[in-house]
Amino acid sequence: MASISTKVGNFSLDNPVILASGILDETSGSILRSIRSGAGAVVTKSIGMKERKGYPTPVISEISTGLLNAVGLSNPGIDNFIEEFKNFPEKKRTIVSIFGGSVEDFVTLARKVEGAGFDKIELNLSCPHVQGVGSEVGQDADLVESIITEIKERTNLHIWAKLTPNVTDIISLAKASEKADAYVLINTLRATGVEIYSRKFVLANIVGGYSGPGIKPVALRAVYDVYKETGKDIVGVGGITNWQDAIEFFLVGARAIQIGTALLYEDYPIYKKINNGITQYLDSEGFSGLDEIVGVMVNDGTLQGH
Amino acid sequence: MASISTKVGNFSLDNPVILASGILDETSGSILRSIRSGAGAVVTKSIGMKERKGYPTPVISEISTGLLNAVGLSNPGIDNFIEEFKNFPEKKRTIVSIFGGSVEDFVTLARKVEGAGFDKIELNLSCPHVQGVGSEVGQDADLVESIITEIKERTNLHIWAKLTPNVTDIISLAKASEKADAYVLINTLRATGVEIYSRKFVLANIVGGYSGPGIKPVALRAVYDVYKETGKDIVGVGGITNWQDAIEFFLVGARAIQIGTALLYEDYPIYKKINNGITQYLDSEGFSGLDEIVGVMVNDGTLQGH
Amino acid sequence: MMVHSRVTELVRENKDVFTMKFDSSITAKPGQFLMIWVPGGKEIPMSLSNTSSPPSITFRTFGETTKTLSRLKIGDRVFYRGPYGNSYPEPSGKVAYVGGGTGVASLNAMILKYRGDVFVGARTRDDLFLIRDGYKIATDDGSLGFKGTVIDLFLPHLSEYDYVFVCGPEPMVKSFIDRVDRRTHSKVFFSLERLMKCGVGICDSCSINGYRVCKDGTIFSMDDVLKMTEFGVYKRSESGKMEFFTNGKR
Amino acid sequence: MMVHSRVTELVRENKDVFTMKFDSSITAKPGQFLMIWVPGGKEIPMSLSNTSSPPSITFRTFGETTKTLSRLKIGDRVFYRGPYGNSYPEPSGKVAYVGGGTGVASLNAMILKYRGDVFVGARTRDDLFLIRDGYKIATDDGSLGFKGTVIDLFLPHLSEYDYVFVCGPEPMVKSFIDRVDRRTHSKVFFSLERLMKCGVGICDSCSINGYRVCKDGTIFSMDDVLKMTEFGVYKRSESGKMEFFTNGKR
Ligand SMILES: Cc1cc2nc3c(=O)[nH]c(=O)nc-3n(C[C@H](O)[C@H](O)[C@H](O)COP(=O)(O)OP(=O)(O)OC[C@H]3O[C@@H](n4cnc5c(N)ncnc54)[C@H](O)[C@@H]3O)c2cc1C
Ligand SMILES: Cc1cc2nc3c(=O)[nH]c(=O)nc-3n(C[C@H](O)[C@H](O)[C@H](O)COP(=O)(O)OP(=O)(O)OC[C@H]3O[C@@H](n4cnc5c(N)ncnc54)[C@H](O)[C@@H]3O)c2cc1C
Ligand SMILES: Cc1cc2nc3c(=O)[nH]c(=O)nc-3n(C[C@H](O)[C@H](O)[C@H](O)COP(=O)(O)O)c2cc1C
Ligand SMILES: Cc1cc2nc3c(=O)[nH]c(=O)nc-3n(C[C@H](O)[C@H](O)[C@H](O)COP(=O)(O)O)c2cc1C
Ligand code: FES
Ligand code: FES
Repeated sequence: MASISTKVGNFSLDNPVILASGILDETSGSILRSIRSGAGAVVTKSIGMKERKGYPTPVISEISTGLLNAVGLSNPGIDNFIEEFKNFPEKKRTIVSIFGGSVEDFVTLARKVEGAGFDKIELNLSCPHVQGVGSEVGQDADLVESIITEIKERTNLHIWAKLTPNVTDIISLAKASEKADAYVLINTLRATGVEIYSRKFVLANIVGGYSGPGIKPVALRAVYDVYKETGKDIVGVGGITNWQDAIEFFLVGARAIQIGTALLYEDYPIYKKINNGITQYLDSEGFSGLDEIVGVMVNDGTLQGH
Repeated sequence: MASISTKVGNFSLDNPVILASGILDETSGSILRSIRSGAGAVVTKSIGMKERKGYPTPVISEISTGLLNAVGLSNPGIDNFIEEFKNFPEKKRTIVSIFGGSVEDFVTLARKVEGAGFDKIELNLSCPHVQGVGSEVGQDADLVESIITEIKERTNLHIWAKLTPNVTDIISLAKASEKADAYVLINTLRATGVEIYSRKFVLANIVGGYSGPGIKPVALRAVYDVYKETGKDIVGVGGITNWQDAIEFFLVGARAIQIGTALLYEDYPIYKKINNGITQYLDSEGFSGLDEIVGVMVNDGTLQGH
Repeated sequence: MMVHSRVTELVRENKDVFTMKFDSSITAKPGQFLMIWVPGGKEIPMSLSNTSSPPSITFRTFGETTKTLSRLKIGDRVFYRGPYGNSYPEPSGKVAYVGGGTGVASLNAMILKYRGDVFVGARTRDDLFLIRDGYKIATDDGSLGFKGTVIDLFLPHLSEYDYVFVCGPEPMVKSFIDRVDRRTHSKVFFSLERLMKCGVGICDSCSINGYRVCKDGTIFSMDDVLKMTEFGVYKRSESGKMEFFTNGKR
Repeated sequence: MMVHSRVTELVRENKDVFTMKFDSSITAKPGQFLMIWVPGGKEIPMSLSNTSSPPSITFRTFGETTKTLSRLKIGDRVFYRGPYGNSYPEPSGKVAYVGGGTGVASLNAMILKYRGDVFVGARTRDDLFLIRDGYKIATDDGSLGFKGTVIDLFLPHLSEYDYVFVCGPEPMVKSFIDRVDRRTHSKVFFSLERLMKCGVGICDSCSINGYRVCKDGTIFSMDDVLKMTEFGVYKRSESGKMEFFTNGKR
């Protein structure tokens, strides 16, 4: 049977299916449930310096091609987070997502996370619907570079940089993040939705992030573009709903994938379902391990087109 | 019965449903067919200085949430175009889409179009998959501004500026295009697709444009953002498949809409279907005309959120 | 997906509780809830107090959203998505319903379908609603029926029942759990309430030890609730922060 | 959506024509076509020469794509989407099939279902394929059967038939149309061929006076073809530019 273990930077995972930040990962109980249901790793909801309630409801809206959300980075704040996760048994398989408005914020958060016994973080440089943090930071290449440089210097954390697709040029942003151990591509697309009989927006915040099947072609393109240009390790995310989607991301360069919205459709069994599908694909196509297919469509000289 | 006539700049349309550039509008026969099937107006396939074959097949790929295409701006070139449309009977309802790589290209094309008896153009500043033209031009605010200024000065054409959503900041692009009579939002999203059993890209050009239902939330957000910021006339496009979608675009500021990919699902009857649906909605919601709902969700002070 | 219906009836049950019927053809099972939206305002979870046609909700006016709902007129649109959540299992044998606060609304849908003895608690007689002949009443102040909590009233009778359905505020349910013999032969099910943002199992705001009230529940067996070490100890605020209950009583 | 099947048989019909069967369970009607994809290469339209199970295509090796297809092995994957296009109407009475070039492939699916007299034309006897006993043959050089075009051979017999199905290169079809009495009692249908990029009716590359060969056709009645003022006069190059036919003959 083909091996589905993978490595992102020096982080080894039993399997490549990771829970994405913001979906069922606010509470320690739910994070454990994902790990026990077969997730290779888990990213926490993004944690900031202070407690944030997030936006009023409605914070989500299901649409035919995915999901709109404007949860608004609700989180208990780093200190409460650390308190809750004090005795958490799965710290090595948990990547703590952090967000902030400045280099200092990010460094403080990172050091606290490290102090609490975690060794991996994901930088949310890309939340599309909260002012002053998230993608407003993530669109500023210089700021991104300083954040990562500083965290690298002042901690021993393994760092993932999660980039926003809401930019003209994702390559230069990726290059600004090149000191990270891996890229996570992509966060949600800026989007909105309208209810025509009330003539009101479907999200309290009006504008939100779009996730799910509808963004997959954009995510796949981002992974392809960045992998081709940088060759760095990439975790693919955006619209992955089944194992076929996962394979597509591996083929264009992702070493692991994250799933968010698909939990809405498939719930916790999704981890095993995707992993089984990947194994069967590798077996039936004659590959002995996942690493054999990572990036083959970009590396092997079979590139078509221009 | 409520009126569905509308006005974009000083261009009056019997109805607001317009055929988008690039779908069934390469030949004069098909353009006539759309008009006779009930389109309020028609935009031609984008025409450039020289004949272009476009990319080899596959040029389209149907996916569950829409369509990927990399047709590659195939077009007969402006002179052959003008030859074919010499005696075309519906010039007033036809907006000629043009693309180029420089101010001169655009001006030359515009003047030829005007010389051929057309009075409206759409500037394709946004095709996401052809180098040197389309969105590479459209992402450069200064260039966009010069193109529009020059055409305004040297022709009497009514000008629509079609903008790319593949940018960090669509507002500043819109502002650079402010001398146009209206904005057309949006063109396709840069995207790709993979076939996992052959491990090849589904488009010969690898990267293409994503259209159809999956891009609607992004298009709606772009229209909302630009309308709120500029208040200018907007033609909404992106994923509109039925009359409900059309209403959503009107509510956030579009005065007319364009449909492309939906022709794949609904074919020529779509014009009448959407127009009937709009009329019925206006009637049953107690509006006497389309103009009463344009932008109401942005203008009427009911704005929620932040 | 958000849909809407028209209000067909809006009845005031007591000083601050209302029942609203609307002309919807949703098919829901007792115990399920809707996310009700006040356009331009919030979206809140609301149990169906009747799942047959036309369905109804029964709500107490707390804040802005429920107040707005209480002011709707016949023919107005009511917006919602759902139904969500699991439902009460089908009972057999002798059935008891134990409700406190607005928990009675959720039980009501069940009571309309399966006969049983109903135990209802409230602060005072003026807080009662959806009461029918034969209900066993407890009030904190003794203004009607038994003086004390509905748990005090019910627990001595627990062993008489094959199926017991409990719905009420978390501290009430907690005191039930704490005081019951875990080896009781009765099949006891609890409908829980937590802050809910999404209602569809993805935002984690309603989770208790990894059980999502909105999707794995709202109805849980006693075995499940016993596994929830957080239950009755702390809930989550809107930020996700743990907020400890001060006291089992309310 | 792109799918794939395995090649189960690949037969060489003559020097450059091949028939490929593949293990697909598509349900297609005679006259429909697939868009066949050579991964990493082009996608081309190809009629089904047999629509029962297993289906087949029959093709002449022109360029890269058809050559690659001709080199596939049993068990190799063949990728395609479809079936697309309308289909031949169900005939009654006396039926004639008139085919030239690879048009015979498309007619073959029909011939297998509805008996009729078959008239086939080719340049020389070596260019013939899918020929069965009783077919009426025309060759340009007279190397087999009638010397001349299949139109010359068939037209004198037109009035004997109730249904006539014609498939071949545009100049051949054009000469048929030009020479036939428009008031003929026979019901005549033409399967047309044009450059196709999308195959699903949105790119406009196959359109003739607003009729899309891929979606409104490929099969058109004589009335429709008579309305196509562009038909046989000019076709479209890959850029969409008009390209005039030099001559009705080929
Ligand atoms: C599954 C479920 C079913 C419910 N069924 C009913 C019912 O049938 N009848 C009824 O009267 N009430 C019911 N509730 C409670 C109801 O959702 C709240 O009373 C309502 O949200 C209050 O909204 P408001 O805007 O009027 O008050 P607010 O001013 O927003 O809040 C008043 C109080 O309501 C509670 N609350 C607010 N928002 C929520 C939320 N999203 N989820 C849970 N509690 C909240 C808080 O404790 C708050 O202090 C149910 C709650 C849940 C979780
Ligand atoms: C509806 C339809 C059904 C067809 N059915 C058959 C069939 O059953 N058997 C068969 O042998 N051929 C059939 N053809 C023609 C076939 O599609 C072309 O022969 C094929 O595309 C050639 O591809 P190539 O790469 O081998 O050659 P290329 O080197 O690409 O081209 C060789 C010639 O084929 C023609 N051609 C190329 N691409 C296309 C295209 N996209 N559409 C139409 N013509 C094209 C051109 O005239 C070109 O000069 C059909 C065409 C259409 C439109
Ligand atoms: C409800 C919700 C909340 C999210 N919250 C966060 C977050 O806090 N931090 C973050 O980096 N991404 C967040 N995301 C983005 C996801 O992690 C992911 O990048 C995106 O949803 C695309 O993946 P998907 O299509 O599999 O959902 C959130 C997404 C959703 C749907
Ligand atoms: C096959 C195809 C070809 C297109 N060609 C052009 C083009 O030449 N010029 C242009 O401005 N837009 C072109 N577009 C973009 C459409 O005009 C439109 O902006 C986009 O498809 C979004 O609308 P839709 O979702 O309704 O299709 C093309 C789109 C498709 C699907
Ligand atoms: S309310 Fe979101 S998970 Fe339950
Ligand atoms: S091939 Fe595209 S319209 Fe016919």
